[in-house]
Amino acid sequence: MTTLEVADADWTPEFGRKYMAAFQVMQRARLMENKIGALYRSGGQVVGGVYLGRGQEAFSGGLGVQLQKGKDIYAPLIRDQAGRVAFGEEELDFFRTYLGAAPGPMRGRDGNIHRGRPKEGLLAMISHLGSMVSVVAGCLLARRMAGRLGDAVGATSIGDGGTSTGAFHEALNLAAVEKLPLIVSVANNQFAYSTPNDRQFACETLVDRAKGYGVRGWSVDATDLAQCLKTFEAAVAEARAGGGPQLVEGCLLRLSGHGEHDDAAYVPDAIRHSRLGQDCLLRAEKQIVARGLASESEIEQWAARVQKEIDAVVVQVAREPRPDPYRERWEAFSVRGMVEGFAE
Amino acid sequence: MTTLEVADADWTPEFGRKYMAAFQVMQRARLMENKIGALYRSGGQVVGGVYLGRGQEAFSGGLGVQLQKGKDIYAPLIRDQAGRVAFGEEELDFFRTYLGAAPGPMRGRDGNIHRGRPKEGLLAMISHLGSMVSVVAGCLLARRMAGRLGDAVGATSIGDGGTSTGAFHEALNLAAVEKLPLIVSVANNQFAYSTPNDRQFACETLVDRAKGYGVRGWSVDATDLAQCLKTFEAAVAEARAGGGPQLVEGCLLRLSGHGEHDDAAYVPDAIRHSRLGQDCLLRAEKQIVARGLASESEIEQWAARVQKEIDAVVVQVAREPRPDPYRERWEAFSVRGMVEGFAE
Amino acid sequence: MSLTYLEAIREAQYEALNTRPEVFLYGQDIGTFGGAFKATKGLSKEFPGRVIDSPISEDAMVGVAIGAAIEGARPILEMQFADFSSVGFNQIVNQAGTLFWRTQTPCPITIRLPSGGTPGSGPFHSQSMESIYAHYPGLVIVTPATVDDAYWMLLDSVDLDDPVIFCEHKFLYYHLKADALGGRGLPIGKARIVRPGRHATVVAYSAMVHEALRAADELALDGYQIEVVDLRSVKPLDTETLLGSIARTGRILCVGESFPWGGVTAEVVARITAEAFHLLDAPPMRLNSKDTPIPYHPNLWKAHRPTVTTITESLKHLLRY
Amino acid sequence: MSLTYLEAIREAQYEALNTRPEVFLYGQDIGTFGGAFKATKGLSKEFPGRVIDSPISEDAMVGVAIGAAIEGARPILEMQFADFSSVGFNQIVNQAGTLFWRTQTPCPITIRLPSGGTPGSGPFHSQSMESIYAHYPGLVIVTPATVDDAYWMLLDSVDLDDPVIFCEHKFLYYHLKADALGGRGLPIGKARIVRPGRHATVVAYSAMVHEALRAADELALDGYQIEVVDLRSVKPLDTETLLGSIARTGRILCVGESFPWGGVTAEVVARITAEAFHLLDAPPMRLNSKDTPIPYHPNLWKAHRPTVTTITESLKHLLRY
Ligand SMILES: Cc1ncc(C[n+]2csc(CCOP(=O)(O)OP(=O)(O)O)c2C)c(N)n1
Ligand SMILES: Cc1ncc(C[n+]2csc(CCOP(=O)(O)OP(=O)(O)O)c2C)c(N)n1
Ligand SMILES: [Mg+2]
Ligand SMILES: [Mg+2]
Repeated sequence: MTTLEVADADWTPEFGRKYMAAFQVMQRARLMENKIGALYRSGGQVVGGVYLGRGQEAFSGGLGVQLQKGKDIYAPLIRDQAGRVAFGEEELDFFRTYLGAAPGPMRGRDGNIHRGRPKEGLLAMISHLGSMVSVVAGCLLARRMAGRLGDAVGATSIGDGGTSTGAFHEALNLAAVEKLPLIVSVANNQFAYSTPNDRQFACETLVDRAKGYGVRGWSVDATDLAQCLKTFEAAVAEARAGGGPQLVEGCLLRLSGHGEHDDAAYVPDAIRHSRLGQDCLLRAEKQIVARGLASESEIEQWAARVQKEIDAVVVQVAREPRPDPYRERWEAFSVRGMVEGFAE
Repeated sequence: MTTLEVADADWTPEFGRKYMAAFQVMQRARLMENKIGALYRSGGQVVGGVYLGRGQEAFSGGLGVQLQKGKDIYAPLIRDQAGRVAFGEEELDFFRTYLGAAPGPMRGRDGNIHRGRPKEGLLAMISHLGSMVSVVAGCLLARRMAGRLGDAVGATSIGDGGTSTGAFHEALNLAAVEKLPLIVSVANNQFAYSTPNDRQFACETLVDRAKGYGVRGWSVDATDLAQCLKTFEAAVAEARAGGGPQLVEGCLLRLSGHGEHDDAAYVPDAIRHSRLGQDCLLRAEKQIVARGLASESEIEQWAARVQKEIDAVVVQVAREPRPDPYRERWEAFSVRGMVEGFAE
Repeated sequence: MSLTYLEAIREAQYEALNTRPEVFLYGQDIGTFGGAFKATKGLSKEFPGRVIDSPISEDAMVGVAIGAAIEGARPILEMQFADFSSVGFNQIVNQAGTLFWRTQTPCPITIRLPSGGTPGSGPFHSQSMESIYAHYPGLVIVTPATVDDAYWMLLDSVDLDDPVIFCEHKFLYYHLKADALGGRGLPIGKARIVRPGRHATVVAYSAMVHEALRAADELALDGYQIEVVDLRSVKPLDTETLLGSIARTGRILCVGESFPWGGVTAEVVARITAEAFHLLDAPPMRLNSKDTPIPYHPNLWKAHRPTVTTITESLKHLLRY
Repeated sequence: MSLTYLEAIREAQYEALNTRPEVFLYGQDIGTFGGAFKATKGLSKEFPGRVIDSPISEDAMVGVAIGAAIEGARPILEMQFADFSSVGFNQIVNQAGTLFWRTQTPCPITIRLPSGGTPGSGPFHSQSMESIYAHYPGLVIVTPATVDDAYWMLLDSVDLDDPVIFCEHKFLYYHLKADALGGRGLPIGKARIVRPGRHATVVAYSAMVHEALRAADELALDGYQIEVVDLRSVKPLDTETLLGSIARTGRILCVGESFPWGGVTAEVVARITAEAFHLLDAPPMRLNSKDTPIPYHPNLWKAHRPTVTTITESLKHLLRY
């Protein structure tokens, strides 16, 4: 198991630029989620539940910025808004899905965090935890078989709770057997909904599992963007170089409820006030200012600009049509003519 | 991970007696399986397939002799004839099931290795690999909840191939969370049907997984009865003492096909002739003679006596009635009156 | 004191825990948190050590329940959503469903499946899986439609020595209220005539009973008396009560919320046709959800499942035959 | 050159590998070993790197196939026995079945399920799961009964852009032989009239087609002309061909080997009743296996599934109505 510490020497200008880029990804994700949270609470506009990645932006975005859309595969999970932004998912896709606008990628058929564009390498998760890991493995296997894998990787994430699923185990084991360039990031946010880690697993740290799969394990303080960046850069590089699956555990806390309906009263104050409870975005902001990469007011200006974009998108989406059941093609098959009439 | 070596000092008279008892269990299992194999090949009498534990008797029996029927739970798998003998399963149950006699515990409804008597703590496996681990965990949990667990343990086994199932993962993780006195013995016989280990997992040894579950791991040369005995004694004692689940990996080879229909041509000669390919029964026999615990002719006499018993049972079972579809109660429910008529 | 359908489920679990020491509850987030829907609220405090949080491991959860049942316990398992029971499918159908038949060992487990659609829930938090489980031998499938049935049938399920799939409808959780709890009702396996009529019969179960009743109201305005039968359990399926109803009405529509291929409504139609062919004045009809995954957007969702409007239309069609 | 049903499946896979570079095979022991039933014998040698041994991980195997399909591959997955697909159930129904509908991304995977009973195989190596998968939207379920269909429908399945559950019957593997392979047959979704008749129709699929044909032979001795229809695929289900047949015979029996609650035979009866009520001279009948797990002992197994004897009896009953 590897933990990479970030020393002052690591702060090259190049690293600083990456850090700033990742920060902007995080900031945008936070603002988008804040907006959707507010719309949810004000009622009426958001369709379905809202599950946020607040506090997990450094870990999610830290992986996302290593990936290249058009080349890599990415299967984000429920708290990966930052990873999605980094991967280049359009803001429109986010708001159209949450607000149930018909032109979104899911056209009202599936919602919020389930959105994706598989043909562009952005998989659309199903709810069943653990189920996406093998799908990413399959993408990679097929590409390798077709001789067009190159140095692409596939990445997906999972929570502490999701590691208890058989699906997770089967898929990681299989990927290890096939030595696929798969990155699995485990966002250990100490809780699965209300269930604390000690009711979820009995090992000391989840990265202890890496050896049992024969894969490389990495551990990171996920509230620290610098460590996230350095670690994911190394892990993704190792996968690209043929090192097989990489298991990266990030320790952190989600700074929201499980969903916006949940007040997370089950999280003890002691944990909230521990190192785990730090807000990665604030930490990164302080770091940027301290290192003189940007000033507070510059950061505020970025935020204001993004906020304006977001507000404009929301206005646009609010005007878009909603799905129309009469125009809906009620067919689950892609091949026409496969469908049958059920006499009613 | 612990490996216990057996030194000369371990060979106390007490250990010698245990060794002899375990040997007799192994011998009986081997003779029973030889008989059923012969009946299978001669055709006509055996119903369904025959899956033998030849070569795995030391590992299976070594666990079985630690268990007490009426107190412990045991869920044997396909290569656990020795464990069954040690646990006290009747010879009649074995032959009645294989030969399809109606009075057997499964009454023709299920067959061969699927037999069991759950109410006596001997679970009846379903075929789906990995599925029994959680069932044993459930037995233990219920007993603990009812305050009648005492120092009982539950034991089950699995093959190298079975460790790739999600069911195995979920169950072992859950048992670790509940710190249940569960022993899982992994008979790593290098192949799952025809599939070699390098197509099944990528870790160095399967016991490397113990740490990732937070359970104690043990490794044993499973062709050596002495090591099996010493290890299982320690592992079972630790579970009885509240040490939680124990994962015991035994390395060996099955000295038969996957089933008796299979010639195992896929097993390379190099492995056959390696240490893994040693016959645990012959090794134990030599050990007994070398240590002066019994003579070759005494061992032969034991075999002759057991063989006679076996032959008598086969004759008896051959005369017993076969299941009669007209007398069969075609109801899957235990509660009468739940059944419905399907108009035909 | 009024009681919702959800509260009835909580109360029944309270009662089961209180009166039968063999009962325990197992599921994700059901302990201190009280469950995703609060169906176990407060129970872990009242019954320490008997309301247990599980890891996210549906396969193992079912296995644990089965093992516990072998040891004489009567576990109630909560799936967070019915849809996630697909991960425990193998243990449910192959281990629980076969245990008694193979070994003569009863398997008294109850698996609670928060089922059915609600707006905005989408393809993986809306499924009705009764037809899937009913197809396999050895499982009892109950589908309560009322507050009383939610309460009493859950207690009956716990009492039953066979594995029960308890399909509780999420849409009824908060919407359905009773002023007070009634006395013990019909046993599992008996359907109930909810509303007598003479022109046609609607057979429904779970949330669809209420849509059917509203459709019957609508048609009453046109002078039709529609009989509404609540199946209550889809396995066993009470063919006799259905035959009695058809003897009176001669026309039958079966409504279900699950997917249209096979399933409850097909089973009902097949039985009725076989046994009551001569009583039928019109072909038995059925109405199900559409043959696609369950849509997320409420506009689509409302059109995907049967509603009072489509039931009314179908009935008009049936009455015209 | 004669060809068994099993050989046809092997040959079809050979052809698919040979003509479509997107095809690969994935499953337990299917490589050098050639599979538990030898359905992939020799293929790993002929197509190196495209016939891959998987770990014992049915959930992940299905996930891998889906991922590969997203990337443009057309994988054929072998389950060692249909029964073990229960472990991959979630990925099959929730991931494969919904992919296109949710994301407009086709999912051209074929999952081969060695299905159905053989003597001595017991509850977990004998199941017919077509009804389970057909209930969920988005899956095509084919059930070939002949050597030609085994070959051509497997190729058709690979060509189809939707997920196909290919239910091949183990009892036919060695028992069923053809002298030579015929030309490309009907497309998936079309039933075939295997034997024309005018007194009654038997609808069957997979191994039951052959039992039905033997029953028709028996009844021919009594002067009855029984029409036998082979469904070929149970989803889509070719209602039109059935209606045509009923228009001729007025009487119908549907035979299936899976469990009796719901499933193919109920679906067939429900459709026919709805659409051809006026054509029926007798209530549509169905005949399935019994509602218990599938017994291990051949004495019990033979009585559990429909046979020529019970089909003949049912037909006599139907003809007498
Ligand atoms: C197989 C399965 N079971 C249950 C659920 C319901 N569920 C959704 S999220 C969640 C908790 C997930 O916890 P974790 O994996 O730690 O992720 P986090 O929410 O903490 O990011 C649960 C139980 C599910 N989605 N899938
Ligand atoms: C879930 C599941 N998939 C497939 C099978 C078919 N199967 C039966 S035994 C076996 C190989 C088992 O190998 P292993 O676990 O190593 O045990 P061994 O036979 O070597 O003792 C397979 C694939 C099964 N029983 N269960
Ligand atoms: Mg978590
Ligand atoms: Mg093995």
